[in-house]
Amino acid sequence: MSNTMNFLKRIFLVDILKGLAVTFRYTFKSVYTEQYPKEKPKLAERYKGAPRLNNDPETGETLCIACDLCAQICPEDLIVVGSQRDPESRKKVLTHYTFDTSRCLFCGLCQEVCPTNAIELTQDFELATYSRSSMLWDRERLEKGWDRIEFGKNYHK
Amino acid sequence: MIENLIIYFLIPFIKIGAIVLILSGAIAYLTLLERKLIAHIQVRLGPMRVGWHGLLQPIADGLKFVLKEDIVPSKADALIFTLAPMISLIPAFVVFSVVPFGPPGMFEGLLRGILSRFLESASVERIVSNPIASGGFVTDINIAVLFVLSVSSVGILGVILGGWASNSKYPLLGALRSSAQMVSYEVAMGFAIISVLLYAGSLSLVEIVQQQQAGGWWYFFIQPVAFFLLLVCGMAETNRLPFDLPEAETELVGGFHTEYSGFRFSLFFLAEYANMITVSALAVTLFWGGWLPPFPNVPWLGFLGIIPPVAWFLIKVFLILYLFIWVRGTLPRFRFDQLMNYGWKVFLPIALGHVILYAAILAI
Amino acid sequence: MNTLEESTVLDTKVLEMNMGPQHPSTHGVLRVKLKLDGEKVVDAECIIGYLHRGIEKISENRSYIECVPYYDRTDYIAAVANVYGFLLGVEKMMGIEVPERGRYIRIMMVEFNRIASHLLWLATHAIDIGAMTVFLYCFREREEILKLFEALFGARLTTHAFRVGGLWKDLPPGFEQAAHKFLDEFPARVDEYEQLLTHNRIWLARTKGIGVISGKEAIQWGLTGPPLRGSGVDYDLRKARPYGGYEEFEFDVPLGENGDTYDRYVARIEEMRQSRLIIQQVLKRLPGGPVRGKAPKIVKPPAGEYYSGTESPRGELGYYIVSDGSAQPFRVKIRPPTFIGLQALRRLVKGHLMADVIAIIGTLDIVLGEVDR
Amino acid sequence: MSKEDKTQPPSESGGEKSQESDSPESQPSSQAGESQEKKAKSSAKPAEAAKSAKTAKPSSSAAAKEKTDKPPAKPARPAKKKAPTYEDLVDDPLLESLQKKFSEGILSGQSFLDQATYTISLEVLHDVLLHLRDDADSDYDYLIDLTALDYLGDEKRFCVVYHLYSHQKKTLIRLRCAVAEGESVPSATSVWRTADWMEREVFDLFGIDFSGHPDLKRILLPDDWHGYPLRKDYDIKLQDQVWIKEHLQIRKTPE
Repeated sequence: MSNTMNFLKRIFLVDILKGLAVTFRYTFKSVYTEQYPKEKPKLAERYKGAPRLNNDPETGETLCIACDLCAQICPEDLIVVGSQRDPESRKKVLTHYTFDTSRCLFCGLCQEVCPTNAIELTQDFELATYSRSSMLWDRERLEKGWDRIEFGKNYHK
Repeated sequence: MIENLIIYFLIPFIKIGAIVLILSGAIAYLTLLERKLIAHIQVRLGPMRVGWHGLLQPIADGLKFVLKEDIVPSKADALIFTLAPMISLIPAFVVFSVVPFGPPGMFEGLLRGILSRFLESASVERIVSNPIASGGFVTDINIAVLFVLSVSSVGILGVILGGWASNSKYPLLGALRSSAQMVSYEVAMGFAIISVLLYAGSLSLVEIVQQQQAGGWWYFFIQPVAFFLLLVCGMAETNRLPFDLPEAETELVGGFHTEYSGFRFSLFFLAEYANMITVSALAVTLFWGGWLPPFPNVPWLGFLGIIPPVAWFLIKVFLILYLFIWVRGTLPRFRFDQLMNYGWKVFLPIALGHVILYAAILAI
Repeated sequence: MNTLEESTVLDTKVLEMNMGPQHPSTHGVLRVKLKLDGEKVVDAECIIGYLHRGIEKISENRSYIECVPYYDRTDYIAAVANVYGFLLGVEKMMGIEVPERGRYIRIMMVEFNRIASHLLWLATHAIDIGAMTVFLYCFREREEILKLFEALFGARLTTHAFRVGGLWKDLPPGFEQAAHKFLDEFPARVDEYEQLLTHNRIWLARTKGIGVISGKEAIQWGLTGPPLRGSGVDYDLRKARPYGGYEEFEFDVPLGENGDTYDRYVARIEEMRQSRLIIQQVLKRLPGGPVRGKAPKIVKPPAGEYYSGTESPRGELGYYIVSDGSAQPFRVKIRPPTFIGLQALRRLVKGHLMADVIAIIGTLDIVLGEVDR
Repeated sequence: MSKEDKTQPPSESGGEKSQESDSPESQPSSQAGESQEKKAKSSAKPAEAAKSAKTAKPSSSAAAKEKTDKPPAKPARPAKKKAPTYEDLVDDPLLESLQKKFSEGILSGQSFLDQATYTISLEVLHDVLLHLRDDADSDYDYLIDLTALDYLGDEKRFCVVYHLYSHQKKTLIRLRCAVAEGESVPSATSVWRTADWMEREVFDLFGIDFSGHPDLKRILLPDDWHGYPLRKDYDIKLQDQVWIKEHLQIRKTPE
């Protein structure tokens, strides 16, 4: 009995028709696509994207205490922290800070070790540029963010 | 004299021009249709950027093809390499000269209206009464089916030559595959059509449709197996999935057109889609009653006649094309030897048996 | 099935053909030098190394903590499972305890990764054989998993998922609901793939009897994971040498019988279902508490060696960690399942047709990042 | 799909145990990790050591010798731990049988974190491998991994390491074999097919020759590569700069 059934199923292409039914059902279902540059995806809060050097929101001064932890933990050694000892207060003061995004693994170790949450990987993910040198972010760029400084906000229109 | 000129030159030329134009446009938008449909099957959107929902995409693609650099590989046989796409494309269009998209006398009113301004009524009647002039087809020859089969097999030459002339290994394998595949499926397809011919008793496509009208039944209802065979073989002939072995991109990169780029590639591309339309039109003419509405002789379905015959024809062609695309979005691909096995060991015997069966039935 | 053993009447010249390194179906930059008689494969030689980045050498110059993100990049499809194996080894050597919640979440994420990896495998395997729609369906489901990864780890592919001693952060709010939602919908989706493939005659024709290897031979060739289990050898490290707490969960190890492409396919499909069961058990029993144990800031395992084998989605993934007591590993040898499994390609494709080469490459589920390291 | 409801809580003590959470109160040598625990059954000492490793004081080296510029780790660790060490294998049947057969060839049998390591001299290596595969008592049918270590400065510089597994006994062992530079190791390809690429990789990255290998050539690196990268004296930076100078002409090679 089941043999005949199987034979009939084979003759009448039941296996193929089942597949066709699946694809037919989907033809009129809603689509999954995101229209990327038009609709920007909502990234998770923890997303490890473009780096940012945070300033104290009240005073506007940098949060970085130039402790050099991020530079040491970085697997690619791509962070360079320059500091100077303030002759009066004997405190380390940040002079420059570079972050080479071209080599970054976006592993997030730097933001993890940072004691003051100064270096942070943000949800900004559009890092493509036209030259290698522009992937070397200096302090100014790290503090202001990428888009705002290079192209203006309308670059991805 | 002038009447003959009009009947045999002017009107056919206009019709041919219209068909070439319409067909080219149809092909262009068939690609869009395919991309859109497959996209929706796959929960995607497909082309969206050029025009509203990508409506201008085919034009953009066409422009891109034309503007792209036309590369002839240095080791390729340049003459054949350049000829092959044309050999492939032209037959696909030629076939349409015998496919009827409307009934005889379709343009009667139109012709009468136009010609009566220039000619006297006697010659107008002469022209109008000529089926070639007023019919919904370019020409109606009494060996139309044979013509279709023979011309469409010329197109395969283009594929083989293109693969051969590229002087590259992937195209060569693609060409080998396609030559074997087309030969084997052509046979089964021929037999599938023969059983229709036996029933209709004519080789003219117009006649076959008229027979279906007279009988009241589309041949699909009489010979569904033959229709299925024609459809499958048509998929194989046009290199559609699951039979797209000559160009199986995951195996042969691009198959016979691997080395082609720009305009020449677009000719192959056009040919493939033109063939799709041809096969669909042929299937519609032979099995789905061409321009006829469903069940033409059932009186209470008479309201279906409101839709003009050409529209019926186009709707049916569209449905078959939809089936083609739908199948492409569903099935995996056969392997080369399995394809041949199916062709020779399954489809050919079925087709042969089918012909014999119908011959026997008709003889009784 | 037909392996084309019939003798050829005509003598034909052997055609040498390079498949890859740029070829749509070699899953990266694998180059296979095929010797073809017509379309029949006489011999196949794999040429690899196009993606070699010297990750083992890099590891020798990094601290244990800094090594971890690099192992994301060996098998980037199963990055979570890769990091997991290494960290288990380090933690074992140092005697670090991971809190229960951390352990559970790790197992859950590794199993999610297994599903995601198998989905990608199914997608590419199907499209290699021509079923292009399954590809997109699988990617849709995988996307959901990647979103979970993004929410928890902050990255989608190279996640840098775990840290020594546990996880970076606890589950974000809403994670469990999202996971439940995915798991509830998932079986129906798998059924759809199966409707499209499992009983389809073309799929059967393309996969049954292709690349057959017996269990004994598979062991000889060092195959692990689904390729080995497809041949009926019950060897799943989660059961054979349990690690990380897998013995607390109930699941089956699907086995094949014939050792052909189809059995490997079925084994992987079933594995996805089993992974789902494991995740559901985890979610049900997920305890509270911290996710990261007490671990020293500088990771210095004592001098010694340890082989930490885990069951990655592709098979046995081993990290042979040799420590000299310093903060940098003396040597980390990665035992990549697909590097070793890929050797068997030569054996598997012989006598098959060219189209089967693609099916067999697909069934081995190679990731070139891992093969070349 | 109804199986998900059947999840039972694990048995009280045995199930809770896992590799990294051996709590001191849970009994040693449960059925948890079969491969490791099996050895623990055969000799009580390593298991004892493993247990004490969890309970003893923390490895002083880990916490104390930190770089000065990093903040110190939390000093208070509740459980005192002892760093695991190599223990000589006692009452190990495999070691005894090997020593019986290859008396001098077997140099030592040790265990570290419950993984048995047998050190074997190069002369008997191939015979030992064959014995391990074919002998019914051992039956190591699966070569997990084959690699090498470079102890630069030692008399016998390299150490070839084999990881074997027996599907029947479900045990994992490690073989070590010291090899001097220039010595060639008998190939294991005739014992396990899977050794083929592993040996090529070792040859490629360490430059150790395997005699009897069917096709010993570079596998991961290009054929014209100079040097053997995983050797400890391989200068990555110099190589890099030479390459950059040659191909990109943007940097000077240091003198």
